[in-house]
Amino acid sequence: MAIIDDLGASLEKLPGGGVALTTLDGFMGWSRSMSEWTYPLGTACCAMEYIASSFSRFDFDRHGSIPRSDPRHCDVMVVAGTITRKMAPVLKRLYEQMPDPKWVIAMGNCTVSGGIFYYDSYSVVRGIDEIVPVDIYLAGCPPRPEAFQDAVLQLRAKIKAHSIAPSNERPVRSTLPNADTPRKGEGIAEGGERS
Amino acid sequence: MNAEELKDRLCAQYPDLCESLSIESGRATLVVAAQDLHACAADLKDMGFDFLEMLTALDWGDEFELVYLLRSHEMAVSMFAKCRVLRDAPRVASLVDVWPAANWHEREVFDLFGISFDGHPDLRRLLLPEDWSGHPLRKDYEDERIVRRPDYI
Amino acid sequence: MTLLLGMGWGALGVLVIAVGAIFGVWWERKVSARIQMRLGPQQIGPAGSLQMIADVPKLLFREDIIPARADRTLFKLAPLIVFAPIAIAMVVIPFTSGWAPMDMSVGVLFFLAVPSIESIALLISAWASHNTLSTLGGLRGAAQLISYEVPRSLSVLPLVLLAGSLRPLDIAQRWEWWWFPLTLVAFVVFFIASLAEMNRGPFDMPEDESELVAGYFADYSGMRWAIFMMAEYGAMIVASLFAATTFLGGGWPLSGAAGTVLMVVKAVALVTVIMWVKWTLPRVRPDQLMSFCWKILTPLALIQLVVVGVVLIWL
Amino acid sequence: MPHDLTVNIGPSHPSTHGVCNLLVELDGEVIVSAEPRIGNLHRGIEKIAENRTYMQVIPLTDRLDYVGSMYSNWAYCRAVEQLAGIAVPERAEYIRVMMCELQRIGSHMMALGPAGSDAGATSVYMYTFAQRDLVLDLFEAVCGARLTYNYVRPGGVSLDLPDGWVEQCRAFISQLPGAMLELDRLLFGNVIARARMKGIGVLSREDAIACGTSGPVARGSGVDFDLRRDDPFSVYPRLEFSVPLGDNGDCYDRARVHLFECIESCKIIAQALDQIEPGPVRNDDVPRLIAPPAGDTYAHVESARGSLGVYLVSDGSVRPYRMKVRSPAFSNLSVLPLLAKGHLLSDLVIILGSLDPVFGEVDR
Repeated sequence: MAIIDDLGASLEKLPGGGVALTTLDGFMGWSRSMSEWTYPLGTACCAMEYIASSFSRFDFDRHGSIPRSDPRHCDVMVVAGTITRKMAPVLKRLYEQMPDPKWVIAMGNCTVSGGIFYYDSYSVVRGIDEIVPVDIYLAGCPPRPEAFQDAVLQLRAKIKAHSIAPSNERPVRSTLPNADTPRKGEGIAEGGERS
Repeated sequence: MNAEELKDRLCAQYPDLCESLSIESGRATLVVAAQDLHACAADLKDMGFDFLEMLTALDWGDEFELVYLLRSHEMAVSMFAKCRVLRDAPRVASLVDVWPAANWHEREVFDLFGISFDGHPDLRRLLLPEDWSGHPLRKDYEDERIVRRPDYI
Repeated sequence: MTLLLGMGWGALGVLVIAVGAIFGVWWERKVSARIQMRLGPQQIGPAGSLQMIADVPKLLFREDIIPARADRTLFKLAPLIVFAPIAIAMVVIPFTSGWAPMDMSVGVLFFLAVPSIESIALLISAWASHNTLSTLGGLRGAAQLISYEVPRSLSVLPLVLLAGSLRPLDIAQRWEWWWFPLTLVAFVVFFIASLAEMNRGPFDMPEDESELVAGYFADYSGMRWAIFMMAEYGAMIVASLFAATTFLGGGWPLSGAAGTVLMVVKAVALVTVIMWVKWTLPRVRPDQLMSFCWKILTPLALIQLVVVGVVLIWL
Repeated sequence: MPHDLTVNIGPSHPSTHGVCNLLVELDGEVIVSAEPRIGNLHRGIEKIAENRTYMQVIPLTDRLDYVGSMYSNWAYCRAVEQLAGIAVPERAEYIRVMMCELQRIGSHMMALGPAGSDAGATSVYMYTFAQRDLVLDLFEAVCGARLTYNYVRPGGVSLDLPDGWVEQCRAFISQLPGAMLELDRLLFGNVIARARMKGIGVLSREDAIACGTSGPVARGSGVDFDLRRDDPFSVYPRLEFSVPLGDNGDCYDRARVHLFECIESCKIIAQALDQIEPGPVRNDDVPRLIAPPAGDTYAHVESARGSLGVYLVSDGSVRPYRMKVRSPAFSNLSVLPLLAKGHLLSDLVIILGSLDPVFGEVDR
């Protein structure tokens, strides 16, 4: 773990450390979330959409997120494409090469569950969560670049919730609607009249 | 040149091949015995079939069938050559010295069907990891990690 | 006393380079975005200019990975050795007419000599990482840096001849407008050799992204890697400042504070051109790089030197 | 020859164009041997196809050559049509030709861009990708997907062209040749790019044929072989186009063949747009469960990477007995050890890029 995380653990025990911790925590969360550098582990079709999302039309750099080809320099590993059993040790190893704190986006159905290759395939890994921990599951075969950008923005909320103090986890505030939020137009279907 | 003309020409040039020639799905098809494969391939190459387009195998239970798709750029025609080997002794001569293109194709067939090619310079698994056991494209391949799709039909 | 003063100015140089690098990275992201029909960073600060405020603390507090088989001491030392010479070289640059942080009688020599320590640092970082791709990058980098020292040094000599002094201050003070057309070839040679010295495209084989992934600093993470990046941008800034003060006449035609501002504008323009070149041109191959250095740049610099010498005799 | 450095490149590396693992033996920076180790994306599509009905296989073929999905769709559907004797309406054939020529442009953009970015000119990739995005817009309008289309079906195509598509397509093909010529000046006219690509990775005409290469790789070496002309299928005989050839078989010629093929594709699309007539786009007699008579067939199309064929064997049931994909990228990649030998490590990525492999298709 990085120095700041040790600092967080020791600050917690100090009297008055909580105030400093909260400030530091907020700043680090912001800093980490605003600069998500992605490591593309592009294997198949999804890699095309990953490339598209960092290129001219969708331009990922707008969000401060740049692709780097060296896992040592990256925060978020984007597994884009099918992972086979031959590739699985490589994925594991690349994940271990990344410095903490690190996050993983499983991009595309193949990485979520095996997708179209779930049944009858002898060589496909059924979901990369068998190998590495996954933070964001992004469905689609392949997901559109907009969907991928949304995944990165969702991850932002998750990173902000991550605290440098071990006992200080906060709930993730997502921009997605909660389950009990009424959907648009729901009243019309039930009430039959526009309010 | 179409398949009929090719068949006639092959017959004229190699009368002993004539009875094993037929036309299937629009292409001249030559059925060869496993022991004649190499000599026959060399003959076909001399005739102008300089391009090995595809090589694959089929699992017919107690026999494997090797399918070679050959093409001649000069004559602008393609033909099949087929050869059967017994499942118990899946060995056949390698054609790498005739068509270098056969190199990776034969490794792939070795990998997925377990057919050995005698005289291949570097016969190793190509697609699957080196430590894989079994040959998945055989019809009787079993692997406990495969999830079978429920049959809806 | 001189030593203490030098250290003080060196520390200030570090600060200037750090701030310069932060904005340099933003500027590069914007310039490359413009070239590539993109927008670049947008969310933090006006036009994303404070993006690095988020990036730097993140990098600072990443886990610091040292590979198991690395040489730990050298591994930790290398980023410092890369960075230090650039900060040191900065102290001889005359910022306004008549003032430089350190007024050295052999300032030009000092400026050319100190950054060559970098080649050792590249080798150290490559060797210490215990990584084949890094080693290749480090070897390429060392060869490239040592070779391009020659045309780079030769290209400054015409100015030294014209000014009759090795003091950058003298060069800046005695600069006249007709020096520029006279030393144009030398300026171009200096510019190209500086690109190679700072491992910028099209001469960035040591850190060649498409084959060596990141070259000699492939195994550095977090802040140590950031120091490498800072050194790269620092080298860009320092070389541009030096070229602006010597080849482009510093603040000419203005003087005083306005002159300093104009000098910085010239330097920024040069930095922009460096980025423009990087994002436009393909990368050359190591052997082509060497033959370009020895067969084209070095003879050109020598011819320029002779021309300036003849002009001086004729004058 | 003594050599003491073994470099392992990949499988996750910025310029291996996928998941290729290259084991390179170096003597200094000179390559003694380079061995591609493929199979990192081997998903067993051929085995899965044996457990799917003929219709259900089409989405699988999308994932083979994911840069040019239309080709695998088409090759597979042609095989099914040949096996089951399904007729295809003429309009559908024209639409297929147009889609595949658009796909060729889109796919070649993924070859030309990396030709620049492997050499270090990243911006070129952005420019070509912008053109590719325009192609994807056209596909999206037709079938709703950007990459995996599932558009070509046995007996036709799934949907007719939407309103306004023809105008959008005409606008695209009218601006493309200009953009291509600009790219030609930007990339192939550049001194450094020429120095990096000319004379690198020379594939002789004899080797190109003997090693089974096809498509732009073979044509870069001067092999005058194009299935669209030499083994005509669909409505290609009614369309006029030329086949650009290279002279030297080096990386420069291979990359440049891609560029001129894009311009030829524009001509083909323009002719097809002129000739296409209204009519049905799908043979409505095709059942959902196709059970072709027992037998085998081989159908091919000229894909962006070369001769792409599907060898399909039926035993009379509703599922293919065996499906084998003859992948051009597989054969093209197999010449890499031959090409790389004796060159520098820096040339390796350019050589690999010029072969334009797509690993979904290489590994299947």
